[in-house]
Amino acid sequence: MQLYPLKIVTVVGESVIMEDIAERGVELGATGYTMSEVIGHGSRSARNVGSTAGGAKTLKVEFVVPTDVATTILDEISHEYFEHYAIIAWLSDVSVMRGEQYTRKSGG
Amino acid sequence: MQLYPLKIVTVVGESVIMEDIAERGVELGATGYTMSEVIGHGSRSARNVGSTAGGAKTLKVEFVVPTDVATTILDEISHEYFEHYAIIAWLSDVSVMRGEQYTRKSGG
Amino acid sequence: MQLYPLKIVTVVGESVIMEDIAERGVELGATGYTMSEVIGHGSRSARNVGSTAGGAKTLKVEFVVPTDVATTILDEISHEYFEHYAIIAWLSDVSVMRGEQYTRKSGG
Amino acid sequence: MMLLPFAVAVSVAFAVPLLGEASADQVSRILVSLQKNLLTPIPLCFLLGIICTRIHGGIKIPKELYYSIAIFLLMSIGFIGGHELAHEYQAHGVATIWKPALATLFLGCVTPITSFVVLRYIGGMSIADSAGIAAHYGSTSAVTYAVANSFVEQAGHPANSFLPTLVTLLECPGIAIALVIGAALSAKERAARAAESGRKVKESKLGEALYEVMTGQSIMLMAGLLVIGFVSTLYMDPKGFQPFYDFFQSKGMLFRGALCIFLLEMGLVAGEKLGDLLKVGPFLVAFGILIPLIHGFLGVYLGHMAGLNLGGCAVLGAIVSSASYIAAPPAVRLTLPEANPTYSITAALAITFPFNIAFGIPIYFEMAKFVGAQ
Amino acid sequence: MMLLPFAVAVSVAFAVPLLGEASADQVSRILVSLQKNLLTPIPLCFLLGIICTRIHGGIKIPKELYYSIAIFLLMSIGFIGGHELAHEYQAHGVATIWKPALATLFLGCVTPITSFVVLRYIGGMSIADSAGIAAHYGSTSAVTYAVANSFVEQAGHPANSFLPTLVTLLECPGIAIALVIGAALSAKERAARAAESGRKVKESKLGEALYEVMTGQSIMLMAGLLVIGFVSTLYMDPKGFQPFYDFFQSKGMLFRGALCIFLLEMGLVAGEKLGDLLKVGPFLVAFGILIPLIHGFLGVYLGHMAGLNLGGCAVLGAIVSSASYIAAPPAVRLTLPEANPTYSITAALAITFPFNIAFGIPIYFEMAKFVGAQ
Amino acid sequence: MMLLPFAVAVSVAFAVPLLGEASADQVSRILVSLQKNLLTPIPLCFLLGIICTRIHGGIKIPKELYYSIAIFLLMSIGFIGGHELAHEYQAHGVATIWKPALATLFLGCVTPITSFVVLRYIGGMSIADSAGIAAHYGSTSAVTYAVANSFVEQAGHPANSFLPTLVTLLECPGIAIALVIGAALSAKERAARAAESGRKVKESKLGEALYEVMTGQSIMLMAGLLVIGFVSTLYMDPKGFQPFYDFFQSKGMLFRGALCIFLLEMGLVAGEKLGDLLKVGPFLVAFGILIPLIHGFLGVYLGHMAGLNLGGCAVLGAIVSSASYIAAPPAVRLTLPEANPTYSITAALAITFPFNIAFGIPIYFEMAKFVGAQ
Ligand SMILES: Nc1ncnc2c1ncn2[C@@H]1O[C@H](COP(=O)(O)O)[C@@H](O)[C@H]1O
Ligand SMILES: Nc1ncnc2c1ncn2[C@@H]1O[C@H](COP(=O)(O)O)[C@@H](O)[C@H]1O
Ligand SMILES: Nc1ncnc2c1ncn2[C@@H]1O[C@H](COP(=O)(O)O)[C@@H](O)[C@H]1O
Ligand code: NA
Ligand code: NA
Ligand code: NA
Repeated sequence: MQLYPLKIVTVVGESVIMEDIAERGVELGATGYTMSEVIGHGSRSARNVGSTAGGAKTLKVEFVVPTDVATTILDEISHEYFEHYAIIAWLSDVSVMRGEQYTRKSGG
Repeated sequence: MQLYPLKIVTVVGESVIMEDIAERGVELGATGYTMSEVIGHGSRSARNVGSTAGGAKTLKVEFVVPTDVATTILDEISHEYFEHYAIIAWLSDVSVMRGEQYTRKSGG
Repeated sequence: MQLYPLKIVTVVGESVIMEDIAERGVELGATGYTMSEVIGHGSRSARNVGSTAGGAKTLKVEFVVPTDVATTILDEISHEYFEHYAIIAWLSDVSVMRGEQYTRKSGG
Repeated sequence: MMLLPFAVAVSVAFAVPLLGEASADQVSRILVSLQKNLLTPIPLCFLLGIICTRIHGGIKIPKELYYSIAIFLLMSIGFIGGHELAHEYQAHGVATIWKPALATLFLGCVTPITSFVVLRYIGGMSIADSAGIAAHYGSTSAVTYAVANSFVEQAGHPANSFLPTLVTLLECPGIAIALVIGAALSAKERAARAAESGRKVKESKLGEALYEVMTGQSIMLMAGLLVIGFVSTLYMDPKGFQPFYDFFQSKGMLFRGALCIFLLEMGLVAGEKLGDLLKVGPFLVAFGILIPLIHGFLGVYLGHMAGLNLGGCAVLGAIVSSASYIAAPPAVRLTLPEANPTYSITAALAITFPFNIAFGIPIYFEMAKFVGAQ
Repeated sequence: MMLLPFAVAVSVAFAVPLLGEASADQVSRILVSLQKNLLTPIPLCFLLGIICTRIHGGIKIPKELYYSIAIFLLMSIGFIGGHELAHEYQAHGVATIWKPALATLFLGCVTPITSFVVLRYIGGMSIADSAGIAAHYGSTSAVTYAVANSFVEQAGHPANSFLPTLVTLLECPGIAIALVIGAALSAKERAARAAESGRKVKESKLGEALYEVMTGQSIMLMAGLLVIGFVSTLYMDPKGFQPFYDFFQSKGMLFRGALCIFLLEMGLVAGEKLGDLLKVGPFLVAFGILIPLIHGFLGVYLGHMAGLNLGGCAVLGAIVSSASYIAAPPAVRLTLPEANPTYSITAALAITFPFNIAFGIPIYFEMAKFVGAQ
Repeated sequence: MMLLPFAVAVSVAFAVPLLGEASADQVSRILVSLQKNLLTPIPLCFLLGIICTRIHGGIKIPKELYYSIAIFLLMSIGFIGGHELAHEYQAHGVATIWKPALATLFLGCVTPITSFVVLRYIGGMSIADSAGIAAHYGSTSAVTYAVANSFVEQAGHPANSFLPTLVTLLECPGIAIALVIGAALSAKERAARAAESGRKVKESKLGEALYEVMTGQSIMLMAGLLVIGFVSTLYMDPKGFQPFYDFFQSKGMLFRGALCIFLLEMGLVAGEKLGDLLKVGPFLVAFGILIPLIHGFLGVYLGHMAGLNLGGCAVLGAIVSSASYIAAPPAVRLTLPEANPTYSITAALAITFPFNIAFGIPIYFEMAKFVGAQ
């Protein structure tokens, strides 16, 4: 079994933008993503219009990617969404099983 | 884009106490939290009264915080809840986008 | 409060196999697991038969375990499931509160 | 309190025939009653749930459906309760209601105490466990009410119209009393332990937990809709009121059908808890069957004294005997964390609830005939 | 547009009696109407929801139940709308419908503009906030329609059969117009800011957002089921059609009952937003009450001109006055991210919606009588 | 097996008119039947779902609602089935039932084999893919049953009362037989591959998967409620039984209404799978239309031999022709992981299901007339 050092980019934010972000991540080089519904509380979470009747909709999306793709994704999010939307994003180190196949576009 | 080294405290436990824990984390210095519903299995998970009819309710909560706040939160949880409740908690390292704004009360 | 260095094995995959994997993890030495429902997109996610009417069912399962158990679990998954099923798995480092109790079978 | 020995005697007298040693007539009456009850969709759905879990079958009720049905049942009980109460009130003022209400409150105060005493001093359980279980048996189960009410209606003896009001009254006091007993008696222990560990005594969550019980979903929905049903019965014209009545009325198809699905899910869960019967031991199994019989008889008897009709006595018996498994568990978990929830939940859900659904309700009905209710 | 001052005057005249300074007769008529409306299950469930949130009570409606009810209500409005439209069409062709339809489209274009002008030039709010709120008030709320429709039915004056068609027409234009205004006026600002930051101007999401509004759940379900109801009324034999009619028909128990649970959840949410009333300030509170009165009167008046009956005028008033809180918020959030959603959602959900449910609908009904609708 | 060529011939004869080359009379009869079927809410809701997905519209049915409706439909089919079976049994014992039951079991064994043979030897697909798809077509779709049953009722020819019992019988055997074929034929391949990789042969999950099919949600709910409906029909008094009947009965509004919402969701999903039609290629598209016609005719013919009435033959044809998309997929995925689920699910859900809903059911109805069923 080969373990491959990669990064995980985790983004948590209001629902209106998270599908865009997931697709953007794939465009920028991620081979996929894993998304889940969470309940979020933060400094700007009142902005989340998902929280009208029917419940708080905050989404978390994770991308397993090489370092350069991680940086590109974070950069994009930081510039496009951070100012006006309730969002948080972070990077962590992981060792991925058969990880070479998640580096598809890493040269981009 | 600035990445800022911070900690994530992750707590997974039975539902009756998790809202308290989330609020306590904010009192102790976290600027927010991200909570999600999970299905848990552990040594004491039978204690989870959420698992009466209507389904297993275990919750996970994550705090992105500076090291000192992380320690304080874990300390509190360890003393207040670990003995009697089904709960697990861990700490990991992350690099947070525009992370300086999640250090609000870190001096406390 | 004692923090104990352990690993987290995270597995994300199609629903038909994830309960097996959770049980297998416990057999191989994990003291428990935390599972959650996610929405997954990857190179093989079309294989996920959960995605017939009723919605996409991808599951994520996390095991907090010592290094050797982590390796055993990943090895097993890599050989038993990776070929035919939509699945991704990774390893990360964590410091676990009162972590000694999650090492039950670590000698195995 | 001098009723208790009497209640025990009668309960046993009623339990005994079940074991096959009584007059042929009584046995056959009870058996007919049992069959009438057992071979109907509601208990059969419960049984299907148990069977499915035991054979690892694949039925999965989404928990949102379960919660939705719970909401509907509670609203329905409240709304129709308020509607009937309005009629009763218009006809008789509070004349017919105040005595049963008092009796119910009295039973809400007595049953947690009898439970606690039996568990602690006969069963030798810990303070926390005894108080925790007592909190469950001091409160009530709205679904047991719904099933009992269906039973007496099908038997042609509908209960007095204000029974839902009594369910609402019975929800809280028992939990409160048991938790206060538990907190008071275990305060010393805690203090000692805290001193030892060198940390300050944790503030108890008792107040918070009690507030949560009193403003919990069950009470808010039942009492809230009771008021709504009452007010709109008084002020709306009947034609406008009709569709709401049709939606909520308990004789209707929606209520019974929803109960079937609900009981199916409860069977699925009870089936899982059956595995815990060995863990909780024979004392708790006996407790989960005998205490309901005793409390049930108390309910039937006091109900009769307070003027309830045959159906009303039987239903009051059923709700007094039943144990809460929705409001009580989280309150106990927060206030008495040392208590082991496996005990209380197994007793309430895997012993008393099925016992009541299958055997208890027809027995309370026979008890009600026995005390002379009509 | 010359209607506006007139509308303002009449609205105020209708609002004033509420403050207690009008002719005894008018006051008492309105009060009776209010009581008839207020003491019914639908607004009372809304109130229960608000109370529950304010006292931190435990009612939790699973969001899947809420969404399911929303789906049912939208399908129901559409299906019955299509059915009635088919009858109307068979009887009169488009003769009775085209005028009200035009009036509705006209109102859908005017109301976002009046809202924007008031917010920007009287309220002094930012372009983004003004346009964002205007998008909400330019669209409509299907639940307000459902409640208004129930009200006029209970009052014995059912609305014209094609009102659901008008709801569908009113959903989109207002959002589109407000967003276009907002995008156009703020384009300059954005360009300047982008230049400053040295990054290229983000492409606006306007087109995408408008497409999402026009193919959103509300429109797809209402318009889709409208067509289905229309077609199957024309082609099915009535006996086969009956069960579908029974399931969806708005007079029936399912629709009213579902509305109760829906309003309960809306009360729970509105209760939370009440805390934001202080944040949004007195101007927005006044706006959230007065603009609906003005738009409501416009709706009633133009509805009357277009030949609607008494119930129809009142319902048109209600839907024109109401603010969207389902389709508009995400569209605004995507297109005008600088707008603070707390303003628009608090106004729509915590001010205008409760105002309409409790007071607005009976007032529009009186307005409709006042303009002579029958 | 000698029936097969005949079945093929007749099926084609029935398929051909659709292509416009048959006697005017037959064509017009089928067209009327089609219109009667197509312009009704159930297929129209399916169509709405497809359209919505194709234009990226916003309809979202919460999956909990979908599951809840599935549970209701299965319980309902079972319960009413049991009720009718009890009447049939009381009137005729097993005299009328055993032949259709045997015919159904026979069809459950034949259809997976015909499917496998066609896929493997005509289509040249892999063993795993052939067996996987065969498992889907050997089983049945309860929703197709429900729609077919609605169709024949609306056509004034209700099916024999014990058809739901036949649905239950048809669920499992086909899956079991196909999986056993697949496992047996691919065992050698696996062994070779395992030897190569140097790891021991994985134990097959066949036993486990078959057990999961036989105790899966569909079977447990349908068979369980069938027994419950049977028993309570025999033992309850009719008045007490009525509300349960009203809740579950398939003629009623709840069942039809729930079907509409269910089909809407299925349309949403089928719309997505339409994109995969290109991937699966023309052979599978033809297979997904022609095999149902052949199996459908076999069902109609044997049903007629076994004494079913006109509606009954048509419904048996529909369920035999239909492909499972609930029970089969996970069983196949576990047992034959090399099979590509895109093939089987696209065929079952995006080809055969819509074909049956829109065209198949009226065609089986005409076939039933053709073979002389009454
Ligand atoms: N300190 C934190 N720890 C964990 N999650 C956070 C934190 N702050 C914010 N979040 C998450 O990020 C979302 C947006 O945060 P904000 O932009 O601060 O409103 C919230 O809804 C939370 O889910
Ligand atoms: N080894 C483990 N790995 C991952 N999650 C665990 C583990 N042990 C326990 N958990 C989680 O922590 C919760 C409480 O665990 P416990 O206190 O052991 O019953 C469980 O419900 C699981 O969700
Ligand atoms: N690059 C990725 N980042 C995060 N999650 C992924 C990634 N690739 C795949 N996944 C997850 O793993 C599951 C299976 O992936 P796959 O085997 O590539 O179809 C998907 O459904 C996703 O939830
Ligand atoms: Na009790
Ligand atoms: Na409006
Ligand atoms: Na089949």
